[in-house]
Amino acid sequence: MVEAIRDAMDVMMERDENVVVFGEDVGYFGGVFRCTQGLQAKFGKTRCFDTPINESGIVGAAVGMAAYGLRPCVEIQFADYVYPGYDQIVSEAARLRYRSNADFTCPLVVRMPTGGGISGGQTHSQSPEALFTHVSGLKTVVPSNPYDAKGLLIAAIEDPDPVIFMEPKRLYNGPFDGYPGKPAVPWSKHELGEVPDGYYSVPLGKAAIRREGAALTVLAYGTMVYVALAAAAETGVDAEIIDLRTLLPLDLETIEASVRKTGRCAIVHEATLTSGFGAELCALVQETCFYHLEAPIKRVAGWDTPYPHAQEWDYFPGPARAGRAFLETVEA
Amino acid sequence: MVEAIRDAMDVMMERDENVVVFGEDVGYFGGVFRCTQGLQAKFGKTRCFDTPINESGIVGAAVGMAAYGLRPCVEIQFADYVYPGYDQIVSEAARLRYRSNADFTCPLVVRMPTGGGISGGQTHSQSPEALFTHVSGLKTVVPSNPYDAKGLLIAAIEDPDPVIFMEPKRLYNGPFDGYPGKPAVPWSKHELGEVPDGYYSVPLGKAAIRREGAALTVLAYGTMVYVALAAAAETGVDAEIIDLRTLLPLDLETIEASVRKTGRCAIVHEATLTSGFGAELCALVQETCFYHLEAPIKRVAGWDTPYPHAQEWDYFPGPARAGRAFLETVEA
Amino acid sequence: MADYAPLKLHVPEPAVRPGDIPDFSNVKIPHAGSVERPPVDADPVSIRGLAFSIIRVLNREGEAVGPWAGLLGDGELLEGLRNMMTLRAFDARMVMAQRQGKTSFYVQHMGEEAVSCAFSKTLLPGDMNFPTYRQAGLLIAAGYPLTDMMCQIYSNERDPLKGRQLPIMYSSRKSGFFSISGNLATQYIQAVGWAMASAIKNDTRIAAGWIGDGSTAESDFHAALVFASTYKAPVVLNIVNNQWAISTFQGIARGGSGTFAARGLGFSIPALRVDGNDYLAVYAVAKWAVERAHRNLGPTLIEYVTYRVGAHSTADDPAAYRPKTESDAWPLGDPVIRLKNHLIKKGAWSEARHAQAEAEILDTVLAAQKEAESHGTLHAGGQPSVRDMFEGVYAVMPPHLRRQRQQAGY
Amino acid sequence: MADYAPLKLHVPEPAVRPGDIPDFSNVKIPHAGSVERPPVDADPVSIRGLAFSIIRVLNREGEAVGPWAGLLGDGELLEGLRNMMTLRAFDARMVMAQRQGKTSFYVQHMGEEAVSCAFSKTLLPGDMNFPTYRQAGLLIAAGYPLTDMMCQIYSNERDPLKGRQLPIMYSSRKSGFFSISGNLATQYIQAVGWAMASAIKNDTRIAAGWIGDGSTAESDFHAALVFASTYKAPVVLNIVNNQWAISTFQGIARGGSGTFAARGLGFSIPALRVDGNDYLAVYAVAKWAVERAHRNLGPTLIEYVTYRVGAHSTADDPAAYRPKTESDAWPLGDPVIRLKNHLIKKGAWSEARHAQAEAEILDTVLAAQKEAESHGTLHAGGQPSVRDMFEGVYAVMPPHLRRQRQQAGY
Ligand SMILES: Cc1ncc(C[n+]2csc(CCOP(=O)(O)OP(=O)(O)O)c2C)c(N)n1
Ligand SMILES: Cc1ncc(C[n+]2csc(CCOP(=O)(O)OP(=O)(O)O)c2C)c(N)n1
Ligand SMILES: [Mg+2]
Ligand SMILES: [Mg+2]
Repeated sequence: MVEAIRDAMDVMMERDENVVVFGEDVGYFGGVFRCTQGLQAKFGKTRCFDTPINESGIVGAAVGMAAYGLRPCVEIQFADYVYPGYDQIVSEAARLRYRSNADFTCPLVVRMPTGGGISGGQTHSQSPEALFTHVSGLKTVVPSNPYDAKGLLIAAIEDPDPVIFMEPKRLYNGPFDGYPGKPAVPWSKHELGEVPDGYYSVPLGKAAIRREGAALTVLAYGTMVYVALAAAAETGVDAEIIDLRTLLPLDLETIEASVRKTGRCAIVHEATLTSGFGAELCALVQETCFYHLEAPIKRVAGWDTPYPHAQEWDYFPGPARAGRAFLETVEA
Repeated sequence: MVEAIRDAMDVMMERDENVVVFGEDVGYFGGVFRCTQGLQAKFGKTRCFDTPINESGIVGAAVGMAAYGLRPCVEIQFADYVYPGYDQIVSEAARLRYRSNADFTCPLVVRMPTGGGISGGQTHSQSPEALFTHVSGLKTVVPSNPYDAKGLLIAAIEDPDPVIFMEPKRLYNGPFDGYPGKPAVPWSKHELGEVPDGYYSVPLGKAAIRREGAALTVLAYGTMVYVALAAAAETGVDAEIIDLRTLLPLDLETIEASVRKTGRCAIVHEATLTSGFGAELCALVQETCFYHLEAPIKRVAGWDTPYPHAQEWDYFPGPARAGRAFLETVEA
Repeated sequence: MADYAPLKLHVPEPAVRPGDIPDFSNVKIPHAGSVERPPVDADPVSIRGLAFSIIRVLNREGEAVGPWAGLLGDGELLEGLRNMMTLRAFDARMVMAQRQGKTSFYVQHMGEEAVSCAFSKTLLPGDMNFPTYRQAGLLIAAGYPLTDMMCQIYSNERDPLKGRQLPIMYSSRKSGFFSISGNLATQYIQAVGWAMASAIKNDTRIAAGWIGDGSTAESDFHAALVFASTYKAPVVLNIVNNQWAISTFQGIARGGSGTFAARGLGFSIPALRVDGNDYLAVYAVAKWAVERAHRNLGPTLIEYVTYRVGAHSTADDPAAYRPKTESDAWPLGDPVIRLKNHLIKKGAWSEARHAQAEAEILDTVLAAQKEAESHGTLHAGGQPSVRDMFEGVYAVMPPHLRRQRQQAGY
Repeated sequence: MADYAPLKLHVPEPAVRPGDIPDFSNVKIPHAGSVERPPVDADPVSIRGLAFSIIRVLNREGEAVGPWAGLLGDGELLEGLRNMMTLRAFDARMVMAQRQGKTSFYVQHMGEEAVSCAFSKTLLPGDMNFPTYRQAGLLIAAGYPLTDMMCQIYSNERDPLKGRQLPIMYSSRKSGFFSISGNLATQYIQAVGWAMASAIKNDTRIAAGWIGDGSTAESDFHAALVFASTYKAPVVLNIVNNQWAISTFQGIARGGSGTFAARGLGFSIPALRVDGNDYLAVYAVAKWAVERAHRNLGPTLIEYVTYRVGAHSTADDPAAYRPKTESDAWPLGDPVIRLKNHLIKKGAWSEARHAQAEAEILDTVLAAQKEAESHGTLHAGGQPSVRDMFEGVYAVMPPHLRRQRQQAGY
């Protein structure tokens, strides 16, 4: 998925000279996850460069650049470190179009590796997507595979508004279903690991159904798509697994159609449960599908603790926890 | 309510010399809403003082002081300006106890005026409570009247962990039910406006039932408690109105008991709808009371736009909107 | 071991408080014309002293003296005077309008008019300001229509910002005036980013950042200085030191450093301090910095030493935290009177023409106000529509907002 | 009008990259003993030069010279040497343990041992460090048990932090070592807050903040300097300039200012630059600053000029961004060898005793490691419990967490 993300930036830097890429360690070195490797060599150091370690500065400078007319695509080294830049995202990027009545706009992408499963402890594992979905003016995207990652990132860079682009870092090198002990599968062995050359885009705001099913609708995104697939396989629950891809704007139509069909719904995310994005999904599903629901909607999520180091696999909502919830939901 | 809040700090500064109060304009001037008026004169300028305008500095310094053994109670001038201090709250205050295994702790209160209804536009009207309820390690409190404000703030200052204390600024000078045209009612005319002298506390984590009812459970907090009361009166819906007071930890027991009884639930908050705290409430209610629910849970909330200036009363979820939702819920 | 005395916390206090006699004897004011004027490409280290002095052009006799004088002709000075007078008249009307309930909020410039009015004239078309709420002079001097400003203040049907923003949070790309945020200091680093963008594109346009004394304490001030210093961004970083941040005197933000310009020293950014109530000095120093930026020599930091004569905004009363007569004691005088006296001294102006100009300007402002009010005020007459509240959150309205708009009945 | 040449963005680059020949000719190194030693209450303005020099004590011949020399006796120096050697041995074992999969992550100190080991000795009991992840020398020099450190690194059943934190994010209030966060720069302003608290309580304890060169760009660095300057907080603000921030050379964070110590000038905070590879110089300068703090004279900023010899952490390989032999070319030498040579020169030490000490220290470290491993490593042996994951989020577990713990089966 690293190559797909890099490729998206490469393609867009080639097509549009207003696209610039910067962040901590993204220039010469190519980023700690190597997502920008080669871009400085190819496009020069005024199009791809290292910044001082100041997330507010990175986003704030990008807001100014976007207002000028560039299309910055910046990297926050880990989602866990976005908070110093949160004010610039929430108070500035998200509201610039609105408050100026489009006199100034902010076509900006903020990329950040998200999620756990890499022994990263509490400061390299967080999934703060709900802190962005609450903010009017932002779009929030979480790809689950290389094909989507490239297409969605291209769409995000082309979008006229600020987009938070969260990259599940545990998926950088292959799909991951929650079993750290199993041999790693590279993307090259996966159908969605194939990434076409050149330009294409995956529209923001459209979900994808990863598994059709009749017994239960599962809403997931990022790494949890694979956890949900594994849980469905293990439990034998005939789940319809929806990969949301974009959290905001949300593809409620696809969700609604599925829940109306299955009558049951479970939601899986890695972020902390309380006030996580699952809460919004749950609220929307019960608002729109109340009379079709045959069982309570279940949320499977990270516990309401910081992300621990030693207990990572007790924290991580893996297939066992998801499967249990699926069974409880279909049996309820 | 201003006096009640000031009184709480006064009482605690008197009882415990480790309580210190600071923030922008809180010293000599006594705060832009006058919540700290007189404290510097009474306790001296090392116990109550003005700070540089740097919200990260205010919270960060307070974290250091709390780790030392003080009990800082700091003011963020408006909740809209908490974002520069968000990293210190989320990454530091909230996690200090956990990450150090209680080697260091963070008994800290962050007070902030919240909510709209004062023609404050997008930067003096926000209700960002959901950005705190998602963060493990924090407690979040929203009082709705002077009695509670004093008792809850005292409990917050005494609490061994960081507490976000959000003061609905539209309630500072009296209850407000959403009708800006009606003559203002002062707290002195309201039963909960009476504040006993001296020390007392209202425990964190306990809701209060403001109106008993059989037809519908309404979950509200802050200003929305009065909006809900007005909506119930206007529509004649026999609503049980629960004032949550503390959002986290939440008094789920009281909520559950009520919804089991009424079979219907509506939630009212001023914050932007999507990923607001109402989503979590909705998720919890449907998880715990699914088989008792006779209608979809409705959320009445601020729209998913920044808080506008001219259209304030179209944005504000007033009694008309709430009443419509109540009727729809009981008639569904 | 612990043979040290107990520690004590130092909490800075202003020299005087309500009831005291105002005292500015600690403000050291060099003679007009006494401060050197280095070349724009001077080594920042060699001009460190400029961060601790005050560059002044107009002396007590109303003459323009010294190496920073002589840049502006009479026509330009008269225009400057007119702009400052317009801003002052505009302020007076809008403060009154707020009191009359025609709007919710206003911020005036009394005493600080020279800063934004003179600065505006140093920029080239296309250059971009990132202002705070106290630089409306930039708009007025750039010829932005007073009526449009007032329509924004009234949040009426002609409000260019559709009622979405707090009064005075103008935006005008055309006039080189970036959308005001209301969040302090955020725009300072954005100015640097905008300037970096211009340099990336090999453009010739430059940016100007604006911040108040109190707001230099904000962290984005640091971000701006770090980025500006590292990438040598073509930006002028302005600090308006009007001595107060709401109720808080400048000593709380400044700490031990004596001046705000000093902050530049840590970054080797040339830092100059200027008499902010001296139209000629402001123009000269700003021009110097703007020239540096246009010549790709990098950022400059300027501290304008001035005084906030009025309240912070219509929401406060300064009598609660400073002596009522403090503004009269301010040793740098009034910018309008000083420029007026200079022009009279030069024979280019007279008391009579000044009185006449005042009347004309008031007429112009009143006419603009009448026109603006014909389109409504905050609670009366023409209003922005509720639809406008839902528009513009995104370029294309997403489904959930469309649903909400429908729910709202629009 | 636009007769200006197109602007260009300046993006700083290190002098050399992989494949180039290392070159530190731009690092100006004053002779040992050549920099003045002002009184601790000197006017910060009068000592601005110290922010642009390098205070050094040990000369090439291994002698301690100049006004900053003479503070430490042989016993103290030998203890310092032992601490640095212990830290180095500890690092080597833990880097290996990480490679062996016994833990997930490690950060070593190679080349920078003098900074934290010497600093530690200048503090009094009760003083509090707010360290980054690269100051384990503070713990070792304070006598914190190696085994406890290792148990934390292994996240095992004896981990004092119960497996919750990333390896090396130690916490020890008793040893004056504040809980490490992992978020850069946040602890700098916390150190100032802690120091303010001590001053508020009329205590005698002081604080020390720690930050890396790259992290000075973070905004909390500014918050710390503003608060420290305003309230004259009794705090020592340490900047460890080890030339690199992961792959980013110090020029990106530093910008045009030449040094990091220069940042203090903007706040009138005394700022000193010191040879970070010279145990005696580090001790002397730190002691000066600690003395200032204890005497209520306010904050001091110190830049330790050193070099990160190893990788940033076990997660990167510096060969990708700098010449492999760059560390050999570093002109300030190795702190262990320099102190060893000094002691030999003084006749207090010998090659043989050094070799023997090395062996002893290795034994001690190995014994500690064996003991630690008997309590488990990250994926084997004794583990912290899952209950521990749910504990300590709050002082008292709230109902929702209790429910979650039960759901998890604990
Ligand atoms: C982030 C943030 N914090 C606090 C405020 C509230 N506030 C508005 S203006 C002001 C004082 C600013 O003072 P200064 O920078 O000196 O500017 P001046 O008003 O004097 O022009 C404060 C604290 C804000 N708008 N934004
Ligand atoms: C807020 C934040 N942003 C980014 C990071 C990722 N990060 C960890 S260490 C580091 C480099 C720090 O360099 P420096 O301050 O020079 O310290 P050194 O590692 O050299 O000791 C970065 C960018 C982080 N931990 N926190
Ligand atoms: Mg000011
Ligand atoms: Mg470094």
